[in-house]
Amino acid sequence: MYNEKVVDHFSNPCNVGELTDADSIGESGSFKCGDTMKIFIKVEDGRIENIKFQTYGCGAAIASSSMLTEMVKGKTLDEAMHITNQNVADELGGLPPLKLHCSNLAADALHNAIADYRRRLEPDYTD
Amino acid sequence: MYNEKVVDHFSNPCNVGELTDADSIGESGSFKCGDTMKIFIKVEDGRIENIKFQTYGCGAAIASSSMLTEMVKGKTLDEAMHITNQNVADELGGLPPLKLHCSNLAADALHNAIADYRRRLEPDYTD
Amino acid sequence: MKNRLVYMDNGATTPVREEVLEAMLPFLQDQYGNPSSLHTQGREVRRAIDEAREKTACVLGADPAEIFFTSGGTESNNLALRGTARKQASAGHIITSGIEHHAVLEVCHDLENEGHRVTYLPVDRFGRIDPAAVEAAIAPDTFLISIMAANNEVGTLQPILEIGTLAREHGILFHTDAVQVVGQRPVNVNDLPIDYLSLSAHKFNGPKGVGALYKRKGVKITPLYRGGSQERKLRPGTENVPGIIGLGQALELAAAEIPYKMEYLTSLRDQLIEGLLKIEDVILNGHPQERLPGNINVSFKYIEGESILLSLDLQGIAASSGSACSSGSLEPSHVLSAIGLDQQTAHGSIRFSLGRYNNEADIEYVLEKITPIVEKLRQISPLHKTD
Amino acid sequence: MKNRLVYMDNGATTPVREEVLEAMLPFLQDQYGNPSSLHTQGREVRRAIDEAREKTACVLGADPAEIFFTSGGTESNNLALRGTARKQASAGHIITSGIEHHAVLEVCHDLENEGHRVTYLPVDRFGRIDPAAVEAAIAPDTFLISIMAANNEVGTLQPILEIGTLAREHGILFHTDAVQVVGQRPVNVNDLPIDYLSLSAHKFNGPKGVGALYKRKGVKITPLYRGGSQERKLRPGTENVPGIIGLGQALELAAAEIPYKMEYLTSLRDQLIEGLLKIEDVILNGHPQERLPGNINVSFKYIEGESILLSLDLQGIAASSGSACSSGSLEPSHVLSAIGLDQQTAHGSIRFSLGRYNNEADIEYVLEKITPIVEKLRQISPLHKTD
Ligand SMILES: Cc1ncc(COP(=O)(O)O)c(C=O)c1O
Ligand SMILES: Cc1ncc(COP(=O)(O)O)c(C=O)c1O
Repeated sequence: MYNEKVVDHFSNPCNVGELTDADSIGESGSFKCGDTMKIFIKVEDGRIENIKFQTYGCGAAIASSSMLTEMVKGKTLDEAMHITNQNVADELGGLPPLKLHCSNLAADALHNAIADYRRRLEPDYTD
Repeated sequence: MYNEKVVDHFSNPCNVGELTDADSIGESGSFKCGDTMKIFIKVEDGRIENIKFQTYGCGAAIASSSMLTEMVKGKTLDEAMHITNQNVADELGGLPPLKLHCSNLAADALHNAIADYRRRLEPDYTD
Repeated sequence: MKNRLVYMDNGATTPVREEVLEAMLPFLQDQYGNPSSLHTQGREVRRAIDEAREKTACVLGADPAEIFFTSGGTESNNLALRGTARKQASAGHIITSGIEHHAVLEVCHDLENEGHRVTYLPVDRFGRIDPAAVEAAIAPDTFLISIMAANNEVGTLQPILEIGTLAREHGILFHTDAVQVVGQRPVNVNDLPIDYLSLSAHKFNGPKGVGALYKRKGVKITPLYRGGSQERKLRPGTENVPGIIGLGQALELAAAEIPYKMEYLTSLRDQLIEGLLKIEDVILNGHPQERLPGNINVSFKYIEGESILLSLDLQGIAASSGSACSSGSLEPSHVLSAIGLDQQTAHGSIRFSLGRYNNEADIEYVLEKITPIVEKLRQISPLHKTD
Repeated sequence: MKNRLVYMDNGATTPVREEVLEAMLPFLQDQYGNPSSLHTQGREVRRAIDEAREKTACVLGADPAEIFFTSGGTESNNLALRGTARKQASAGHIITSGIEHHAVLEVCHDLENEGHRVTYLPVDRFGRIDPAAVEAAIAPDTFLISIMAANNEVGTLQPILEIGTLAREHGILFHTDAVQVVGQRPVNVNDLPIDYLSLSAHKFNGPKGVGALYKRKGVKITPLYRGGSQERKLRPGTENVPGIIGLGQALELAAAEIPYKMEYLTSLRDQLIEGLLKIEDVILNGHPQERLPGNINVSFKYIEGESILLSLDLQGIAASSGSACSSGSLEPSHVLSAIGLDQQTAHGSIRFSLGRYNNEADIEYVLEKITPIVEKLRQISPLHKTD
C-alpha cells in the first residue's frame, strides 16, 4: 500500500513532539476521518528555524507530517507557504489515492501556523 | 449412475431381435422421452417358450428389456402377467429415480403382447 | 475394462492446466491473506488479483477496470441481463435468440415476468441468427440485445460483429455470452461493438466456479447482491482468490496458443466429422464451417443419445448429448429443436468437444469404437429397418 | 526486517489446512469432469460433491437436501434474505440488528427500497441484542428475522436460541448469519430453531469463494439467478468443485476439533485480553465472556487504528481494524458506533482474531510488541496528554 519512503517516515518520523518555545502553532483536521495535526514552529530571521509536529491519524498522515517538517526546516516563511500538500505527497514518492486527503493535513497545519505568526508579528500581513 | 447389473444387461442384452414366428407382438412407448419397445413372444402350452425384444431408448430401457425377457422366459402367461415394472427394476438391483419410468416400458409391452394373444386365442378372455 | 480414456467433453468442462494449478497453489498455501486486509498478507493477495485482472483485460483488449470477477458464466450472464434490466426506468424490450444458454434464456423468462418484453429470435437450420432479423425486431424501447458468440451445443458461431454494430447504431446495449469462445478464438472488445461479455474459466483449462464479466466503461448495471466493496461493489463477497488467479493464468495461456490451437482443433474436428458422416444415417448438426474449432455435433438416426453415451463411456470415451446442463433432463434440447430436428433425431445427437489434450489417435479411437456401437444399438432398435 | 510472522486476522480469513488442500487437489487434476455430465468422469465428481454435501449436513445436523453450496457468506446471506422477500405476496416487515454484516444490512436497505419495512434493532454496550426487543418489534406482517450468530468485529455471541424460539412461536422465518461461528462453536439445527443459516469456508480453514446456505425443508425461496439445474436450481452454474470439496473437508475437520479448539483459543484469547488491558487507556469491546473463542477487540485511546495496524504489520503481526471489508473505508465501523463508542475511540480499535495455528508464543510476541507501538504513537498524538 505505502511505498518504502512512506513507511520509513512513518516508522521513524522526524521532528515529533512539541516546541515549548514555539513562535506559532497551527492545527488542521479532517472531519471525515478524524485525523488531527498540530505544527509548532520557531521562526528566526524569517526562516523556520525549528519545527515539530503532533499527529493523530493513519500512516499517511504521520508520514506526511514527518516529510513536511523535513522539507520546510530552514526555509523562509514565503517558501514554506508555497509548499503544497501535493509537494509533500510527491516528495514521499506518492500516496495511495484513498489516502491523499491525509497528506492534505500537513501543509494545512503549517500554513495555519505561518498565517497566524504573520498576523501577529508582521503588521502589514493580510491573508 | 447405473449399477453393474444394469450396465451388464445394457452391454450384453439377452433376447435382442425379432421373432419371425411370434405368436404375439406387444408395443409400448413413452411420449415424454420418446422411448419405444417391442416384445415378441412365442407361446407353447400356456408358457412363454421364446421371447425377443427391440428397444429404442436409454440404458435403463435397454437393460430393463433384457432383464424382463430373462425373467419371463419359460413362465406361464399368468405368471408373466403378474410381473410388474417394479419387479424388473428390483431384479436389476435398482434404477436411478429419474430413470424409473423407462423400466415401465418393458412390462407394459409384454402385458400388451400377452393380452393381445389371449384376446385372439383364448375365447373366454376379457381384459 | 477400459482400454484408454478419451475425453471429448471439453464443451462441458476442461481439465485444469498444470501451469494454472501451479499458479493457484500459493494462494491455497502461504498466500492466504484476505485481499481486503491492510496487512502485508492481504496486500500481497490484492496485488495478485490486480495482476489477474490485468491479464484478463489484456487478452480481451479491455481496461482492467472493465473486468469483474464472478462465480462463472451463469452468474456473469445473470449479472449483465438482470443488472441492466433493473437499471431501466420502466419495462422495455430485450432481443435474444431461442438457442441461448439457459443462463440467458431463463433470466429472460424472469424478466418477462417482471414486465419486460422479450423477442426470442429463431435460427436457420445451421443454428445461425440473421442480423436482418435482429434489426427487424428492434422496437423503440429495446434496451438490450443478448446474443451468444457461439452455441455450446452445436457450436455455431454467431455474427456478433454485425449484430453488435446494429445495436450500436440504434443505441442499444449489446451483451454476448462468449463462454464457449473465449480462449478458443480471438475476442477483442476493441474490434467488436460489445458492451458486456461473459466468460467462464473452466471452459479454457481454468478452474470451475470462477468467471468474469467484461463491462464497458460507462455502462451501468445494478448488482445482483450486496455486501462488501469487492469488485467495486458490483460483485461483493470475499474473492475466490485461487480461482481468480487460475482464471487469469489460464486465459493468458489459452490466448497465446489460440492461433495454433484453432488450426489444430479444426483439423481434428474435420477428421472426426468426416469419419462420422461415413456411418449411414448420420447427420451433422450446426454449421459445417462457421463453428467452434473443437465442436462436433451429430445425430445418429434410430438410436437414442444416452445409450450411445453410455456405450462410449464403457469404452472410455467421454462425450455429451446436448449441453451438459440439460443432459440430466428428458426433454430434447431446445437448441436441436430450434434448428429443426424432429424429436427422435434430436434424441440421437451426440456432442464431441475437443480440447488441447486431444490428438489424432483419439479421433481414430473414437471412430473405431463408434461404428460397432451404432450398429449394435440399431440392431436393438425397433425404429431401424434392416433390409 | 521482520522477526517472525504472527497471523491474528483469522476473523478476516484463515489459511487453508493442508488436509483440505490435499482433498481438493484431485479435483484440480484428474477429477475434472463436470458433475452434470453423464460419463464416468462426471459421475465421479458428482459423487464427491454429494459426499461434501453429506459431510456439511452431518456437521450441522441437517439433511443433505437442505444444504446449498454458494460462492460464500455474502451470497448465502443475499440468497436467504432476498430469496425470502421475493416469495412474499406483498411487502412486509423484517427484523434485523444494526450490527449485522454488510451482506445483511445492505440487502435490507435494498429491500426497504423495494417496499419492505425493516427494523434494525440496537445492541447494548457489549453488542448484545435483547430478545425482548425482538419480540417487541414483531409486527403482524413480520415475515423474517435475521440475526447473526456472532458478530465479526467485536465477537459478541447473540442469543439465537431465544430469538429463534420467539420467531417460531410467531410463525416467522429465522435466518442467522453464522459465518463467524460455524467451525468455531457447535451449531446444530436440531437444537436451534433456525430456518436458514449462512456459512463460509474460508473462515474455518477452507478455501475462499465457497460457502453454503442451510435451508430447512419446506422453506421456500426464490433463487438470485437462473441457468442450469445445479443445487436444485437454487444456485445454478457449474459448481466450484474444488471449493465445495474443500468446504466439506474443512468443516468436517473443524467440527471434530471444536471442543479442544474452543478451550485452547479461549485461553489464548483471555491471556491476550488480560495483557492488553494492562496498557493504560485500553478498553475491551464486545462482551467479556459471551464472545467468539478467538476474538479480541480493543480500543487504544488517543491513537488511530491504521497506524497501529501498520506498526504491527512492520513487526510481522497481522491484525485488522474493524471488519476486513470495511477497513478500506474511512468511516468508523457501524458496529463500534452501535455499541456506543465515540468516533475517536472507534478509530483506535483493533481486532486480533486467533485461529488454530496461534500459540502462546504468539500472544507473548504481540504483547511484547504492542506496548512500545502504542507508546510511540501516543507520543506522536496531539490528543494524548503526557504529564
Ligand atoms: C454458452 C454458455 N453459457 C454459459 C455457461 C455457464 O457457465 P458456468 O457453468 O461457468 O456457469 C455455459 C457452460 O455451461 C455455456 O456453455
Ligand atoms: C459475519 C459475516 N457475514 C458474512 C461474511 C461474508 O462472507 P464472504 O466473505 O465469504 O462472502 C463475513 C466475512 O467477511 C462475516 O464475517
